Amino acid sequence: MTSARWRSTLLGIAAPLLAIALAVLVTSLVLVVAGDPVGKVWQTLLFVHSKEAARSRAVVNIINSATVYYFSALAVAIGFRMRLFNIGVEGQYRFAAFAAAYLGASVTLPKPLHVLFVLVVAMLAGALWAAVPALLKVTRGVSEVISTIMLNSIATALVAWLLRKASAKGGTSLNLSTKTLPDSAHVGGISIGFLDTKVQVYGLVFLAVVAGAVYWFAIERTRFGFDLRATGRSETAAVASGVDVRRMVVAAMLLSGAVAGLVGIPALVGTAPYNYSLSTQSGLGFTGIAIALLGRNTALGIAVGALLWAYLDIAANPLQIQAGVSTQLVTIMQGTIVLSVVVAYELVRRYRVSSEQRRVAAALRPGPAAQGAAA
Amino acid sequence: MPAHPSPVDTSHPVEVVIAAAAPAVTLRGITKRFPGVVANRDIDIEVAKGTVHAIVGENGAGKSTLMKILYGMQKPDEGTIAVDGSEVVFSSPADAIAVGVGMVHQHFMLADNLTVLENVVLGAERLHGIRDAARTRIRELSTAYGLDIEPDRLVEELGVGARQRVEILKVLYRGAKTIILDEPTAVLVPQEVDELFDNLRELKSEGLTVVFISHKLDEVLSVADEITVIRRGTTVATVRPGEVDARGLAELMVGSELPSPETRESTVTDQTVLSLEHVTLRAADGRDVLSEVSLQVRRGEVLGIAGVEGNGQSELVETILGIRKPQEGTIRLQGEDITGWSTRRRREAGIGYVPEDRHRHGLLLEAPLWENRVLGHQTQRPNVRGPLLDRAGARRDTERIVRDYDVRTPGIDVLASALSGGNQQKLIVGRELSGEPVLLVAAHPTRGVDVGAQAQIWDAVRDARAAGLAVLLISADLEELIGLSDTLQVILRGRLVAREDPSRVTPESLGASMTGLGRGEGAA
Amino acid sequence: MSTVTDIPAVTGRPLAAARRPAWQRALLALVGGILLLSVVRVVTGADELSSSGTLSSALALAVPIGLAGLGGLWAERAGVVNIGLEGMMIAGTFGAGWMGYQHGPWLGLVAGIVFGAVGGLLHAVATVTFGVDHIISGVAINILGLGATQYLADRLFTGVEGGGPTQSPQIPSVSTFTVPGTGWLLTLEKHHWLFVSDVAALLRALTFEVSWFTLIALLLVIGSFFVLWRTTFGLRLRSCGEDPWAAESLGVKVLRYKYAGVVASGALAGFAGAFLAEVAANVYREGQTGGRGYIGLAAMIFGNWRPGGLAGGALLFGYTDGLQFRRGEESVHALLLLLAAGLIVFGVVMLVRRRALQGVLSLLVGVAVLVLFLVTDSVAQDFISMTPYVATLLVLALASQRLRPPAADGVVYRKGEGH
Amino acid sequence: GCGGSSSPSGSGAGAAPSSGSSSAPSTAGSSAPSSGTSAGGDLKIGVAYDVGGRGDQSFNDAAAAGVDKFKSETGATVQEAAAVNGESDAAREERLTQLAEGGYDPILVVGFVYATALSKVAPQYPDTHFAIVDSTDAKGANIANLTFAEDQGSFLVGVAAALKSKTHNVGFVGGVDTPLINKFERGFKAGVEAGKSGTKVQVKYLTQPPDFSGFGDPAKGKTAAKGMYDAGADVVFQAAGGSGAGVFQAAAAAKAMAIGVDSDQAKTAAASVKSVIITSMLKKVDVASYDFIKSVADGSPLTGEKVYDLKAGGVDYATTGGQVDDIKSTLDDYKQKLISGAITIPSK
Ligand SMILES: Nc1ncnc2c1ncn2[C@@H]1O[C@H](COP(=O)(O)OP(=O)(O)OP(=O)(O)O)[C@@H](O)[C@H]1O
Ligand SMILES: Nc1ncnc2c1ncn2[C@@H]1O[C@H](COP(=O)(O)OP(=O)(O)OP(=O)(O)O)[C@@H](O)[C@H]1O
Ligand SMILES: [Mg+2]
Ligand SMILES: [Mg+2]
Repeated sequence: MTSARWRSTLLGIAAPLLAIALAVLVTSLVLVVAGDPVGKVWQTLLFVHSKEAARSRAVVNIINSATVYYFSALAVAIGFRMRLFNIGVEGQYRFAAFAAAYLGASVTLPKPLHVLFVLVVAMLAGALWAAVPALLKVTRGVSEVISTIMLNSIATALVAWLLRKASAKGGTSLNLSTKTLPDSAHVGGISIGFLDTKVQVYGLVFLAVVAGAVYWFAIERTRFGFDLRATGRSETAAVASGVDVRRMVVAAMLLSGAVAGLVGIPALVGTAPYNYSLSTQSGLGFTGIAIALLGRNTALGIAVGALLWAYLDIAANPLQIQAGVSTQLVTIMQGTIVLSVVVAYELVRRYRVSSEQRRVAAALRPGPAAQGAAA
Repeated sequence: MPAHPSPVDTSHPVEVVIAAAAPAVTLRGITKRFPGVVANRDIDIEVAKGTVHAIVGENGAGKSTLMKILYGMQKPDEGTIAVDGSEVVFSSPADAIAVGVGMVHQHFMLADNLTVLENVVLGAERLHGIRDAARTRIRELSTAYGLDIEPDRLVEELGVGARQRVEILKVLYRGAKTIILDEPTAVLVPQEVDELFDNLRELKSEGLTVVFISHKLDEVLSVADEITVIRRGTTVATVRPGEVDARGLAELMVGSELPSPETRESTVTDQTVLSLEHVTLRAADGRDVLSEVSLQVRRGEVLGIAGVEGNGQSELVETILGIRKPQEGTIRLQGEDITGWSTRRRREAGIGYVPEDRHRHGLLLEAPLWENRVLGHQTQRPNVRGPLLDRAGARRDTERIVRDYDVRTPGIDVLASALSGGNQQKLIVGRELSGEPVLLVAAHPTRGVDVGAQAQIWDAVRDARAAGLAVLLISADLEELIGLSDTLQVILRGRLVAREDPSRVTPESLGASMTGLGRGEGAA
Repeated sequence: MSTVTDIPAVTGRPLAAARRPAWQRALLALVGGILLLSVVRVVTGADELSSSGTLSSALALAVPIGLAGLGGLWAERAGVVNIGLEGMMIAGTFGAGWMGYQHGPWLGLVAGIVFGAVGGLLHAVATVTFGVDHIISGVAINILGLGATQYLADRLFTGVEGGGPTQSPQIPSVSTFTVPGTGWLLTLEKHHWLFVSDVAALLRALTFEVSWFTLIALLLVIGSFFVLWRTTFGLRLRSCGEDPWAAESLGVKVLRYKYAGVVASGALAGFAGAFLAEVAANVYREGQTGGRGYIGLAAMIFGNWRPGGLAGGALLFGYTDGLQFRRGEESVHALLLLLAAGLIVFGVVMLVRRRALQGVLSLLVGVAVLVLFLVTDSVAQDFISMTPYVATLLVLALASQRLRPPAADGVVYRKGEGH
Repeated sequence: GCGGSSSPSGSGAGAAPSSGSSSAPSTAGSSAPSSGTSAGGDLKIGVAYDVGGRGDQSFNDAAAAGVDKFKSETGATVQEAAAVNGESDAAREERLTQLAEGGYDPILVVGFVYATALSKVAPQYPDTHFAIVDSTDAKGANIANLTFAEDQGSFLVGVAAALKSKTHNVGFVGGVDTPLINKFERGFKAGVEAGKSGTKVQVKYLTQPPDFSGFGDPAKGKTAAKGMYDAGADVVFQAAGGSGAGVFQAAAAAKAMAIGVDSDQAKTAAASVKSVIITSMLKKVDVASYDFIKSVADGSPLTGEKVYDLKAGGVDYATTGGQVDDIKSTLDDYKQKLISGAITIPSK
């Protein structure tokens, strides 16, 4: 048994390693074909020649980016676990970030409450925006794929309009932004002692960790999670087992939207300029889909995926500045990694099956004791 | 070409008498391994031309796997296949079809959203095209073999019997000379079985060869010319019907007695557990699917519902389970009106459910066995504690079910999809009888289950009934229905049309009243 | 026991034979639609609602979406979900730009198709050969399509006269055709008569300066229907999307058909890209697809995985999208009347069917929209850009949706491992 | 990002600017060996572009042209990096930090989206000279804010449009509905009103932020312009970046007039549409960037707000093709009035 366990751990590690090897190979090939400096690129990507300070900054930036990605991917994963395809995280988080920034700046509250208020507003707003496709699906049977795609664009127009109405900017500024959140709504950053940098990790990184833990627990250990997964695996069987699928659709969508609402918050309350503006990060919802899939919709897998993604994003700058290679290489690598990971898992799966068959064949030889259906 | 058995083969207890002509099919030394399981081990079978050759064996014995190998769907790890005396290697069913082998799978191989015509011509378009010529040919075949198939219907509109006939038509359309039927009778009523057997005899008389799998041993004895018994993946005997009776065959298979479904003494009480009052269910287009159904099941009673498939049984079951909401009428459980209750609440109140389609309604095929133990009992001990799953409790109880119901599996962490059909069924029955249900709604509880396991399931149902369980039983196996039921009702086109006394009715007369021809006492 | 004979059978539906054939229903819907639109146009005086300009814009905007949707159709009918349409479309715009500026629009089209097909091939290798989850592969292809074309554009267009890392040099125009002797249609249209002028406008949009690519695209819709529903090849391909194990059991080489479907899908998405680069514009431009691949996917679902339906979805989107560019404030305002009418009718229908909540809600919203229409006389710029998205959602919400995706759509199929 | 865009978020933009970008080898990040010897030859210039970067045929390119000009005169070293679509402030900050850390000085920052990042980075490198194009949001002793009076330039082409229009109906196509492009619109409208009172102005923005695809979607540009021409306009001014090509196409198809933006597009647009471009609103980012670098090289670095308006020669209208020659005197009249302050354009 122990040797079998060994084998399975080994195979478990084999898949990601194989994936990375594949991705490195393909990317190097692209570089060679395009005539870019392969060695230099890899050295840059691994921060080989970077200054200590740059490396430290990179670590912090990776953690920060990953935090944001994590919420987004988690939001997507909640839907995926029951085969609900929420492409609308993009619209949900932007709507929520705006609402939280705007309402957060218009109330006066003591410190911890104010932060809580911002978080609650964000989650409610995200859930509200997600409620539309949920209700359309359960009452009118509208596919959530269509409705969320449409609602992303509607959110864009709506938020653009609201932002124009609410903008505190004026004069010569060419930006639009909500009012700055007061100090009481800020969440201080965390300095990591041994890292030589002034850049700080978002205070809300803990919220991401908590969200991941709650997600894992809720999905794997609770009745609700069981119902959710059962619905994803077989809707018909879930219905027969007493799951109210419509209610699950609404619940999953609202939860997904609430988590999506958090996507914009770490940056909003964690760093200047503490507002929502035209330069606020966009596109996170789509990144979330890729990362959720990369992480196979598990809490830990998504965390690894988010860190990897963030790492490549962060590497884009030195790649341009130090290696002189266009940043699109990073996009190509990200795409390649997503494919490599899944292909690697499939190859390992096939290997596992065939080696299992060989094992059975070998076990059969000794004698009639090993006969039979159960091996 | 080795048309005769190799001298190495001496393991057959009963030697096959080899006909003068080359056998239709010869399988030699077939071995097939799956992860964790050896499905076939060194199998030897020879099927003579123009005969009906039956293959019997326990659930998971490896019958379906063997047939899939013969049909080119799976590659054997070892061994050879010869058709008409010449050795062949199949890399896909196309190769098998090309040498005249056709197969009817038990889990229908039909695309629901395509028409009968499309399903039939698929892959054989070169014969008569895909339009009028093909339609004509299908009508011809349908008439010639009395299959009663309308080519332009969507398959999803067909009942199981009709689907079975479409499957047979598919094989005939391709002009197969050797036809494999994997449990073709499991879903048929006796009349349909008879018709099928008439067809088989007709095919045989035209020189075709039929390979036939079934768990119903008397059927096998009545139709087969030769019977091969498979146990635990390997051939243990080949016999002729005259040489052995059902009991002997069962002993060859499992080494146990042929059980009977008869219920001994009545345990019926006068406490009503389930009652339906004038329940009417309408389809989306406004037609009645169930009309004015009233019935009662009492503690300790098994109420059997007889009927040809597609007459509202599924809808009745789903209405009782709360999956469908009736437009009119009341449903009561132990006196309480549960008409408005959700499925979850009904199941919590003690309704167990063995669904007719285990793959769609009974299992999470991609989940391990222990999670399947939880399914349908997500709110009950030992699966959960409050809102949390109790993994240890669920696992322990799954192991109990595997032990008590003899589910043949390498462990409780394998996926449900890796179990053979019969073993999946045993798991479901075990699960639904756990946790002391007050009512069991069972649709075809022993479908596809071997004789040994069937007996275990019957015993389990009887024991639970004696302990006060009320059972609503739906089955296409009329022996089972008559044997287990305390009361029998016949459903026809959504209505309960007759009440029969199980102690007096015969399968034949019951079958007649199911098709609306028989005479019984009128019932509302 | 004599009562049973007159009870209808439970299985089986009301026979389809009682209904009109599909083309008749489509024609009826078309005439009804035009009439309705015409009435609203006359009532509101918003002539752009059915001007030939609006309709030809609608067509031009609908073609790339429809082609992408058609791409989705081919893949999903073969059982492979293709969310990578956007990436394949991007590849198509690049191919068209790269080949088109050097060798003219027709070779550009070929290159666009080939580039899209390469994307499809990659998707096929991942999903069919390696059994990778279809969504993952599609997402990866979208990322790769974006990254690879940007990388290549940077390499190939930089320093070329008129080109740069984000755009190709100018591509020569695709020629158009005009049916001769149809000038009177314009005259008729200008009269703004009820129905007659609208039909004239429609005919003019279809006969005046129509790009050859548009014509090919229309033929592809019809051709796809013919190939998928009327040929052996199509039957086999669809069977792979409905039940690959059944198909396999009849000797259909499922993998081969899945490959064919997915590669064709990529080719069609590539065509969509080429259309964007060569007809809708005259250059390849980074980001030019602007999410149209996703909209195409939505159109395909909207159209219930059928060519006619998806064409309808694409046209609806194209029409409402085009309308916002045609005196949008006024035209979209006129649409409000249409919407109010739709909601009120829907509300009444729901009430008749005794679905009180939905009925009342719909009536209330309908009346509110009507009031909004009456008290305002234009829609603010800010909201006009939402028109196609809101319209699509509303149509979906009001139309009863009986979606029927191919039964094995998105299911990972492995040879010989069916249940 | 999938539904997003990849277009300049900073400015409505046009084709390649006049000064020398097409001749310069424009591989991002190239650091050509110094050949010149004049003052500034040892300068290490850092440039952070907005999305699209060098070669976007838009205002990034205009900035690049100024840098190239300086480089060819002096042989200075140049290090460039471009923004990624929809990225975070942290990513922008990191880009600027890397340039500053690498010893690049001066550092030219293109686009208002960098404002937040710059206001964090600049104080950390007090000895480095920064300039930001199109923003006054980031202030500091070592920051120059290079902004343009786009409204003034747009005013002039607005006058031209009004005078050239025979239908008294003109159009404005904005790429993305941002304050920057709104500024073009305001100036244009005021100019049209001044040129011929009562002239109708149709306005359409292609997308709403943060969907910046409106700067790179010629299909939408074409549809919008066609709609305007069909509705009676005969001149359309585009401030829509890459989408502008579609506007020109529509103009050519309608045999009507169009006005370019940022650079002299009658020179750089495709041959088939050159003749429809009667003038262009020039926004001379190349001049501003050159000026800034030069000021650092000369030892008197620019800081604070520097507005490139008509007076400073930062904006203007183009005369290529001679189609506005007949009204040149009127236009120049207005130019003087704008410079003198006799005419002001409302800022809202
Ligand atoms: N594709 C597969 N992967 C793994 N195991 C399989 C597969 N197919 C069959 N098996 C296993 O092989 C054994 C034989 O299965 P098979 O279906 O041939 O049995 P059977 O005789 O048809 O049983 P039943 O009477 O229940 O239909 C079973 O233990 C089954 O679990
Ligand atoms: N890919 C697979 N992985 C694991 N198990 C599989 C796989 N394919 C089939 N099986 C299982 O192996 C068994 C053999 O499959 P088969 O189609 O022959 O069903 P069957 O034994 O005929 O079932 P039934 O008794 O209901 O007719 C089935 O129970 C099936 O679920
Ligand atoms: Mg079997
Ligand atoms: Mg079986």
